[in-house]
Amino acid sequence: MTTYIEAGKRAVAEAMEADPTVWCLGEDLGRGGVFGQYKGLVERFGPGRVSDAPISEAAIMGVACGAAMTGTRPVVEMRFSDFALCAVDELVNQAAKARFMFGGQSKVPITVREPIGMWRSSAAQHSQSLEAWYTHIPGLVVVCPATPADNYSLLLAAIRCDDPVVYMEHKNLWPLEGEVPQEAEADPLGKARVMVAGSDVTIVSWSACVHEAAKAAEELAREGIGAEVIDLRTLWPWDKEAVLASVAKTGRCLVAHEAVAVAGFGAEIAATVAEHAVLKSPIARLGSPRAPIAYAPTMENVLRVTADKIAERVRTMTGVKAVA
Amino acid sequence: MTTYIEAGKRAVAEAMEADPTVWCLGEDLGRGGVFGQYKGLVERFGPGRVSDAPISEAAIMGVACGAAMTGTRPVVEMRFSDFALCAVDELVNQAAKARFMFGGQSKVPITVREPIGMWRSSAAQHSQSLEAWYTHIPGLVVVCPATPADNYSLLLAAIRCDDPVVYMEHKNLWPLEGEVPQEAEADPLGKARVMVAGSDVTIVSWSACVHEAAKAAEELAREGIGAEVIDLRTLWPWDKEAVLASVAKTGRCLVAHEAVAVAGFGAEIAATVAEHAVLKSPIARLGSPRAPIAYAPTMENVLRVTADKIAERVRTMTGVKAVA
Amino acid sequence: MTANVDVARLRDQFRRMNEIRAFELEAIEAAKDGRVLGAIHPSIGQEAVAVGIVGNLRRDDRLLSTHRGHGHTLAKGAEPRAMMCELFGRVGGNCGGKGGSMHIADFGVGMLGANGVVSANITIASGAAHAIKLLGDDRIVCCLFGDGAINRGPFLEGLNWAKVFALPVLFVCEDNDWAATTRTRAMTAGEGAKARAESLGIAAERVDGNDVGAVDELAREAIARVRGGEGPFLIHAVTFRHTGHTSADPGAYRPAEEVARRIAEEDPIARARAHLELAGVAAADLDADVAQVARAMAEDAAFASAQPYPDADGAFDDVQDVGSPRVMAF
Amino acid sequence: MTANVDVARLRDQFRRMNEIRAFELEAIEAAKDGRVLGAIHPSIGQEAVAVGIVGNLRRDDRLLSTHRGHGHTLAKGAEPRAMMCELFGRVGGNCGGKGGSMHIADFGVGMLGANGVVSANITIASGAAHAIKLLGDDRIVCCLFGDGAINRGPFLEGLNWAKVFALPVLFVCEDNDWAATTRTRAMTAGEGAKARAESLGIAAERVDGNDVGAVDELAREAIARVRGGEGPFLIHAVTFRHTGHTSADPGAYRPAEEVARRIAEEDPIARARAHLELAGVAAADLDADVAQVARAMAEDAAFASAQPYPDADGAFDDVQDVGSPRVMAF
Ligand SMILES: Cc1ncc(C[n+]2csc(CCOP(=O)(O)OP(=O)(O)O)c2C)c(N)n1
Ligand SMILES: Cc1ncc(C[n+]2csc(CCOP(=O)(O)OP(=O)(O)O)c2C)c(N)n1
Ligand SMILES: [Mg+2]
Ligand SMILES: [Mg+2]
Repeated sequence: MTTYIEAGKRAVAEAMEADPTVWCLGEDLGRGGVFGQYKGLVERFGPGRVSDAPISEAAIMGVACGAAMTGTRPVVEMRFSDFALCAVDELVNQAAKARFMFGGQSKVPITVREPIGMWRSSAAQHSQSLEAWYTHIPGLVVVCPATPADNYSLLLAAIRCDDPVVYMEHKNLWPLEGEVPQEAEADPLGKARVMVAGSDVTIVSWSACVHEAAKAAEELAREGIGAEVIDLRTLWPWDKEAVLASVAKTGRCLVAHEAVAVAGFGAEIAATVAEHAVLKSPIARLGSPRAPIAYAPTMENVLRVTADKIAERVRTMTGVKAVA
Repeated sequence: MTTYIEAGKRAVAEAMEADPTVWCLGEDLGRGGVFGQYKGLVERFGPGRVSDAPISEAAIMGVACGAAMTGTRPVVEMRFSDFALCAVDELVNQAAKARFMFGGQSKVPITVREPIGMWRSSAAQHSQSLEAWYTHIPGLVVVCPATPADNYSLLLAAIRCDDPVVYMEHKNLWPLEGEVPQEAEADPLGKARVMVAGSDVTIVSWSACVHEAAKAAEELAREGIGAEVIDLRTLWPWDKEAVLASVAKTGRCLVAHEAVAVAGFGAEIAATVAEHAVLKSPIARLGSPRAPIAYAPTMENVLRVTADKIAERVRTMTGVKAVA
Repeated sequence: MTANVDVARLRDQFRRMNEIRAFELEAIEAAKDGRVLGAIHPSIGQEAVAVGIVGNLRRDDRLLSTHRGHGHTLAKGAEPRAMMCELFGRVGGNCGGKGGSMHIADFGVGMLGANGVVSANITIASGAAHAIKLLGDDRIVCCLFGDGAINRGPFLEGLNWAKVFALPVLFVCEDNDWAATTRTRAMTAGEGAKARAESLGIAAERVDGNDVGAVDELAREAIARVRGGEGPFLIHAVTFRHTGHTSADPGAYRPAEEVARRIAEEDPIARARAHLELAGVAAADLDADVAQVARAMAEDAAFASAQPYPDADGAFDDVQDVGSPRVMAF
Repeated sequence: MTANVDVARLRDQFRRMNEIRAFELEAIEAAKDGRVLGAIHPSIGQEAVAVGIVGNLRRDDRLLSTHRGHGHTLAKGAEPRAMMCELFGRVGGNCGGKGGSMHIADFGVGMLGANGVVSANITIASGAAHAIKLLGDDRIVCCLFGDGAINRGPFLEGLNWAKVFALPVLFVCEDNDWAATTRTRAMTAGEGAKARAESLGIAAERVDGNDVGAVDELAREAIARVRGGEGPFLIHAVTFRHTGHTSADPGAYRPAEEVARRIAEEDPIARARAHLELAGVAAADLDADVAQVARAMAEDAAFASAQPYPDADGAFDDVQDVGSPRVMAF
């Protein structure tokens, strides 16, 4: 058993071991990073390859872009995805477009680690989940791992990928334990996984919310409703085939995610499913209300997409009332 | 008759006339702004209220945020919406959230003008339409006017609004002519307009693309297909009632916009319609492929959502073949 | 500290510094036992900057602060009781529990917000000063930030703006040698805040930020110049944080003996106390001051602990007028 | 210009400056008649910076440029014919017609891109230099930017980075007094690029950017230092743009007589010519040089005009490997 955070570290270490052009840059990496994701790496690879940085998100991203265009594979640490908003030009106008604008003369193999999500009372500037933004930007790959195994195999794949990858780990998942086999390998990006099988409804989710969906499925199973939970894992490219295949079987689809529902990536999936599938009940979405994330736990909790809310929505969709 | 660009200028001038706390800031405003949107205003209101700025998008936005929290109503000029990516923290982490984070102690009445869209051979860093991003951010209002009349009445409304408004004019519309009555007033934000009436299909669009939709509707009318074109005008809040009412009548809905289709705001509308309406044919979307915008006209054109493409999609939806 | 100490003034500063320290100590306690839920960044060791600078502002002057902003906020006149409620996420907090420590604000006393994004307060401060210029009154804006903040773009952009438009801003770099777990100077080119400000033509002075009298004196002079229309001024105050970066950080990355030495030699409260005793103030009186603020702070913490959490429903208020989540519900 | 002119070198520089000017004149013509579709920013008047600086780089050194980058790109060794094709959006362009003037790049000669976002090339340059340090070779990076660019955050962040990591970057601020329609100094605090660089501990020199010999000399020295491992260096080159901001801009905001005077007094090509004639080079020979490059450029433009536009379908190539729009079509 290993944790989500350790699995990520193993991926970085193995990538660095295998390829001397892989290096990490970010604030406080020399002391292991703000969550300890890099602990021990500077001792192993030296400060040149596990590099501290000034508090300069724009420089970190811009430097990574320049260094990626010229023969290295930077792993960028943004600390909180919220701070990546200080480096949007560098990511979106530069890194994502350089290969295209220059007619293929260079690629930009960077992995941008952006920890996302609510983390008890972190309030409005340390809790956002803006994965939908990056799915809208041509050139970017977007990955949202939910398990230790995925945080190993997808991070390894992200670092090896020649495209700029926005790699979003969920802060609440750091201590999550799971099996990561010794012989595990990089997984192809863009493949979903059926986390729970079921035949009455498909729940599509990703990142920490997947675990809420799985809990909901457990509860629903007790009530006789078979919910199939699909962990998307990669948002761009996303596994349309897997989702449509499941929906073809279940005839119902709920997309659930932690991010704000309005213009969240759930809208893309819901729209696509509605365009392509024949459904027994209308497509449904669950996400956060369109409000900044509050500090006080009461107000913070009301924004959360929980197993209860997911189960409740599924009951409505399947026409079943909850047992009182 | 007046142009889209002049209508916007009239709105700014009248807002400044009526309220001495309204002021404009942005690069080159003293010489009328890069497109001439501010021509003559510095002569009329002086350089204090029509203020030049260093090339410092982050400062322009941050300064506007601070000045809006303390009794003024800044109109921010970002020149090209692409450059607003240099000021995302200031807009998204600060201006959009300040009122909420501080428990309502202050509002942030800024109007951020961000010219969007393709404009012949402006390539990947001067052509983007990222309206979807801002619809996803709690706290922000998003407006995309398509006509001179709207560029007057909605800009006036935006400046008077106490919320931060992302106001996206389309560069290709600057010379568009239309009627703006002398007695025109600010329009409430959030109301759509039926631009063309029809009973077979609803086409939802906004900004320059609305005119493509109208052209498509004209062509379709000749073929006997009644397309209702809804100009959304404001994307947040958007006029769900108007769209659902139209769809209830037509039973078909196509959302068309210039931005990248994947995770575009069309996904939000399509998902919402699919959630709430009973349709005769699956909901449909048209947007740009997920590719950066190229310079050469051939490659640029292939990304455009045109009247032809809209008409073609409607024909498929209504089961009618084009006349050869 | 200058020879002729104004004892009454220093005694008052001593009290205020102790108030800040007592607040931080209560907050750290509360963070340990879970009453404070989010991260807090104690300002223990840096009280002389808060009191020396902010104590010279008028109530209607504006203040922009950072993640490490409790001291600044108290010095500006916010009620510790309301602040404690905010840190505990309770009813009665300055921001109604929506902001917490990193977004605390009290517009009533001109405190326009802490900030969770390093350096972001700098352009906002220039904006508040720009509004003052447009509206034509004689307030000033004070903007504090850390030594780590000067490597982000808004430092350059915000200072350049303030100078170009000759705005009334007092910038204060609180240089505590560290940015989280990194010794700031390892990641900072050149001599730091003062040199950078001067390269922009902004008047700047360095000061011993652990000497409340020296900070006080420089601040008075700088504020007079800023209020007098001379444009922005930057104070580079050298200080030291005694605790970890957050209350949860044991600070193991700092050499223990260096930390112990700097605390022993530089603690601004101990230094003020020594001066007061030298000037003849009885130790017992000073002890009484300390005990008194500690008692008051404990009461405030107890009060806050007894307050309820705010209604969940409040999460939908104060988002926006147009398109509020109350109206556009999902 | 120094007394003992190296005539052969100056003659070569004269030719190269004329090549740039001829390119710009052709491009302006083509913009007028619609063959160039997007905006172009001519560098007429600034040729001495391009030739004097970039002419001293090795082919494998890296160059980052701006929206006003034709001269830099030519000086780095890119083929004018391919560049003209790129500006015309035709097959044969350096970027296959995807970039146009503002995104021109030629990795084959170390030219890593113009940039449509002011100042954005600075952190990218530091990144390219960081890669050099990691990979351990002796290339250097040269990054040119305008006087307007120094007010954006990436200037501070990119320079700070380069100094902290002691990277081999030559920064060059091409100070042409204007940023679009604004006189840059009206929006710039302090003395500008050199002073700001020095406040970061970066060695910096100012030079007459219209004197190709002076630029050449300083560049050689600076490049030797940078390549020698002394860390970054900044050259602040004072020059003047003769035309409007873009080829479509008549430049009416600039006092006509000031423009006329500066062109008359400062034109780097006229100045080089005067030196060459003084050194005994026949006017007819220089005229022949000018005529020759103009002829070649006209041929390149004619060639480009005859090329087809690229296949529309190419719009879906080179976006990304994983999740390419070819595979994930809508
Ligand atoms: C843009 C941004 N990057 C990173 C962080 C994380 N962070 C919070 S405080 C801090 C250190 C700040 O150092 P300094 O400015 O010296 O202030 P101090 O903590 O020493 O008071 C960092 C890196 C942040 N909040 N914002
Ligand atoms: C971030 C950003 N803001 C604004 C612009 C628009 N713009 C293009 S060139 C320019 C002027 C640049 O001035 P300077 O840096 O001095 O370069 P010059 O044009 O004089 O060569 C401006 C404002 C831009 N491209 N990018
Ligand atoms: Mg510090
Ligand atoms: Mg310039």
